[in-house]
Amino acid sequence: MTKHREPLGSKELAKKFGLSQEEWESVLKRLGRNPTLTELGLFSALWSEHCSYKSSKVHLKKFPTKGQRVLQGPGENAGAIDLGGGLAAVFKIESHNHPSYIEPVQGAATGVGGILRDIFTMGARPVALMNSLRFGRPEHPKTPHLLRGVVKGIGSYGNAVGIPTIAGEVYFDPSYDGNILVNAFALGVCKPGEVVRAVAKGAGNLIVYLGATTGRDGIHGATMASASFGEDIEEKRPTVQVGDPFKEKLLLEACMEMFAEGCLVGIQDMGAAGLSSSSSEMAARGGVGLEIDTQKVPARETGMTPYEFMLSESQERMLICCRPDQLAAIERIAYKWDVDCAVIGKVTDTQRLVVKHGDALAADVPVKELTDNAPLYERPHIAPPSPAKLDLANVADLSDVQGSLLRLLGSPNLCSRRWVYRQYDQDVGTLTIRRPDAADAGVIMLGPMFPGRKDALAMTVDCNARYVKADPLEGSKAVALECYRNLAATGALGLAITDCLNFGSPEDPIVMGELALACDGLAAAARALDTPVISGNVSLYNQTGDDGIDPTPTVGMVGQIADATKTGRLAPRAADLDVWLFGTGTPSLAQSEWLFVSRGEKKGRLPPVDIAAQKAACDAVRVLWEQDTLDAAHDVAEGGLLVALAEMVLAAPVGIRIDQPL
Amino acid sequence: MKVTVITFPGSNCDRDVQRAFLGLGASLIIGWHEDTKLEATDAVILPGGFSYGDYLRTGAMAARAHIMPEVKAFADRGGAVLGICNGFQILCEAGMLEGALLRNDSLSFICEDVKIDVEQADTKWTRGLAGKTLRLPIAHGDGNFYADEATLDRLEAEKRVVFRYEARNPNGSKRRIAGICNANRNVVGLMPHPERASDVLLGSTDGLQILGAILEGGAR
Amino acid sequence: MKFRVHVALKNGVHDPQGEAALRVLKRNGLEGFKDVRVGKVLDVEVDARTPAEAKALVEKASKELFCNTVIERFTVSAVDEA
Amino acid sequence: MKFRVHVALKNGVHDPQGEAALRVLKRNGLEGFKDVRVGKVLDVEVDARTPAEAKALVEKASKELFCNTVIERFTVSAVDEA
Repeated sequence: MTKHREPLGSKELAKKFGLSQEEWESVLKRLGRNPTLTELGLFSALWSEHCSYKSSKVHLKKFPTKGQRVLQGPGENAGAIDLGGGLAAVFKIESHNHPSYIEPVQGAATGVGGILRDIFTMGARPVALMNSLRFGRPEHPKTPHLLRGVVKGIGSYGNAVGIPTIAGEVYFDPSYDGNILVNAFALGVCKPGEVVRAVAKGAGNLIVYLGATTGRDGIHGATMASASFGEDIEEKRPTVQVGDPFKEKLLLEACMEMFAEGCLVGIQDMGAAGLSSSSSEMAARGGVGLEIDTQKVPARETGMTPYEFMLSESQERMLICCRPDQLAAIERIAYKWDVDCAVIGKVTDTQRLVVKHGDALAADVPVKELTDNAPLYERPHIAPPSPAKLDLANVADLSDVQGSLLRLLGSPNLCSRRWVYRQYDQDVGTLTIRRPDAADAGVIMLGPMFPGRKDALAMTVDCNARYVKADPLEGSKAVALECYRNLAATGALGLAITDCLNFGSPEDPIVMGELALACDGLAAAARALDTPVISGNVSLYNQTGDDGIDPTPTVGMVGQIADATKTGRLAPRAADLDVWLFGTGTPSLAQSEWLFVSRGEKKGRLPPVDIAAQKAACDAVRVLWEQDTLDAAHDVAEGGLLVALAEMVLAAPVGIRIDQPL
Repeated sequence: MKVTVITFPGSNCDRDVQRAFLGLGASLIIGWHEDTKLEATDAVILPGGFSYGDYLRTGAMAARAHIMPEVKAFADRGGAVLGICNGFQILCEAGMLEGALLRNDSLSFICEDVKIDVEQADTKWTRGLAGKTLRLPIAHGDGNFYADEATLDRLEAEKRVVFRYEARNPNGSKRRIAGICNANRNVVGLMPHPERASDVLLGSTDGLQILGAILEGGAR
Repeated sequence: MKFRVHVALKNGVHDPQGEAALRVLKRNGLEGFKDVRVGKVLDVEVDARTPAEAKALVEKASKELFCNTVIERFTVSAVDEA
Repeated sequence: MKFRVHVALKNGVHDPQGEAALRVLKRNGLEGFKDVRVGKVLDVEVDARTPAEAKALVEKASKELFCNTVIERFTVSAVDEA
């Protein structure tokens, strides 16, 4: 083995790795010397938007993250809430937008793989998946290829690992023509006392690598995750990672057995930025240092350098901290499930991350400089102009209700999604009691898995990005409320939120204005609905060239139904029942789907959102379900009352007649 | 009544099948693909899932697992064996059932409910279900049953087509075949998932009629 | 030593992938295609004392794993190391 | 005219199928196997005025349908009618 000679980093390399001029100089100051190539790689990965949230953190602080049910808020791999009766739910939503645009099947598949690992790394067994997908216009040349690939990728991965996909949404809008959005949500369950933290501690403890072997794939995926697309995205060397759901299932079962035996101190999945982010984040949480020898990392390619090992984003890998006496159990379980496992380092008390290759030093960096002290920016932000009021003076086709209904039901954003969710296994686990076509939220019962439990969990993922573009503050309140309504329509009480903030370039003050106001809106709604934000993700630079996408703060909300047998549904079954409209609010066609479908326009000013009134209406519907009073309930969203009633009838053996003027 | 459910690497319906049988009052033995001995049992179940990731061919690698010779011997002795979805694919790859499950003709994974007719009531798994139509969920990408015409004719003649898709053929299977049995009528494979129709809250309990058939009659 | 194992469906065996590909080609305006059959190729590297012994190993693996002899046939060919 | 299109993963692109097959071979006692990479083969029959035109058609179909050019490469070879 030739001895490794670590090259030096440079200003040009820093620029190529996505670091700004100031950030390069900051690295020089913090180290007091020129960084090595590996050190520069560590800084560029950990200081990327994806890992550091440097442009968004100041706004994320507005979110309410505490509550008597919250066991773990933002800061860990996923958030956790107490469901009562000795059970906790762990969940999160995350984006895989840029990789899915380059290679839709593997991009989307590895998105599912990554979010699942974020859940089981917390000690929770994943039991449900959702996804939120946004594509360009159907007639855009790339859309059919991207749509088919993303749906195939999500299905192939989730189905193989055996986690049901029980809800989701698909939108088409010109603003995503050059930059699709693939947001994946996962939820798992465990005992409240058994939530595992991603921490390394105890000098002398071991750092153990578990999972697939490492290759050169996906190097610099983290910085790419927030890099905008110029036209030169066809790289010569595939930076795309290939997912292996079979290996993920083995890794999942191996981890579950390790948690049951309690043979580890801490664990984190290797996501964006692979070994570099998992090692430094675990060390930062424990206030310790780590020493890693990349020569000991199980590799699937020969001649890999420390830089490549630390930055590689090969999939299906975990990093474990354990006491020496726990190693034997870890190796036994890894062998049983045929998963690679190797001690690659140890915990030290120097608070420094030291990377060696054999005995050649490749990096020696204070952990805090990579993580807690990463730069934070107060980006300039300007409130976006609010649109003019809508005037419908000369609107002839308002009277053509029949024509409008057919146009709406046939439009890309309102037609049946069966072609999509039919490719997802919705039933594996035998807990699913409301599939995507049966109610406004996906619902799983907990009894079969935890005998004696009567409750069920409802979950939904929603975002009307057109509303948020028109009015980021009121629009994002409306997003949280749509989730709350969808849960209430199934009889569930909303408990907590996870959010995926998909925005354009933070260097554009208007985009930052949208982000700042959207966070204000989400924070206000989360507080008023008593649904704290317990986890989330930010994806910036979503644009092609200099056109940013519509601001898309996707929200995932989880709710609880006390008695699973009283779960609500969408389709009425009995005839001769009254139809009620719940909720207040002045009817308005501003930014409506009708306007977009019939005239291609996004116009009008949103009426202010009355959260308290809407919450009261939702709570009333929930209580009526609890009292077995309702036969069906459905949320009025895009397409308004007309489409909502049509969707109920399409799913039902009965019809609906409306004869009261509203 | 002892029932052994075998877990292969990549099986993901093993826990669901275990729960369904426990609900029926059976006592459960958890089998592992690397065991080389089968504990004394009354029935062996090969559950659904993506054993070995369905790589190369669905069921190809699991059919060569160390436990399989034991399962074959158990079947040769007349023991009741049920292969569900991936389990059916494994039984075909292991030569314990005839034919093969190819890629769905739509080329995509399908998850929905289907209706199947029970055409034979004299196998270990369909006792007392003569002429019934069951509503069960399917969830597979390779459920397209294939055999050459001679084999198909023989299966029909020997009354070994046990389940047939009632009307709509969801995946292109020859002659709408959803499940078959072996000559000795003790090994049955089917693509739909009976364990997913085992609770009124799941929308149907039809699946319990298949899983339960083995219990009431007892595996003589 | 390197070998290439080509696994193809036996004649007459239904090939959903090939049929679907043919449909898509026609739909995308690529005329002239009469038939498409999809098979597998495994490029394997194996160590053995002699090339003959190596080839025998590959054939054994093909019979036992790579190929479902009910519906598929396989051919093994050496890949010259040039 | 008949052509064979061989589609394989680009170098460096991880092949989960090949890796799983390799591990099963080892666990079933088939020693000596160092690497397995799985690819696709499409045997196509196409009519065109000249062999060159036919080959061009197959290459177009390969670029547009048979091969995912981001992570796969392909080769087209004529199959003699003998």
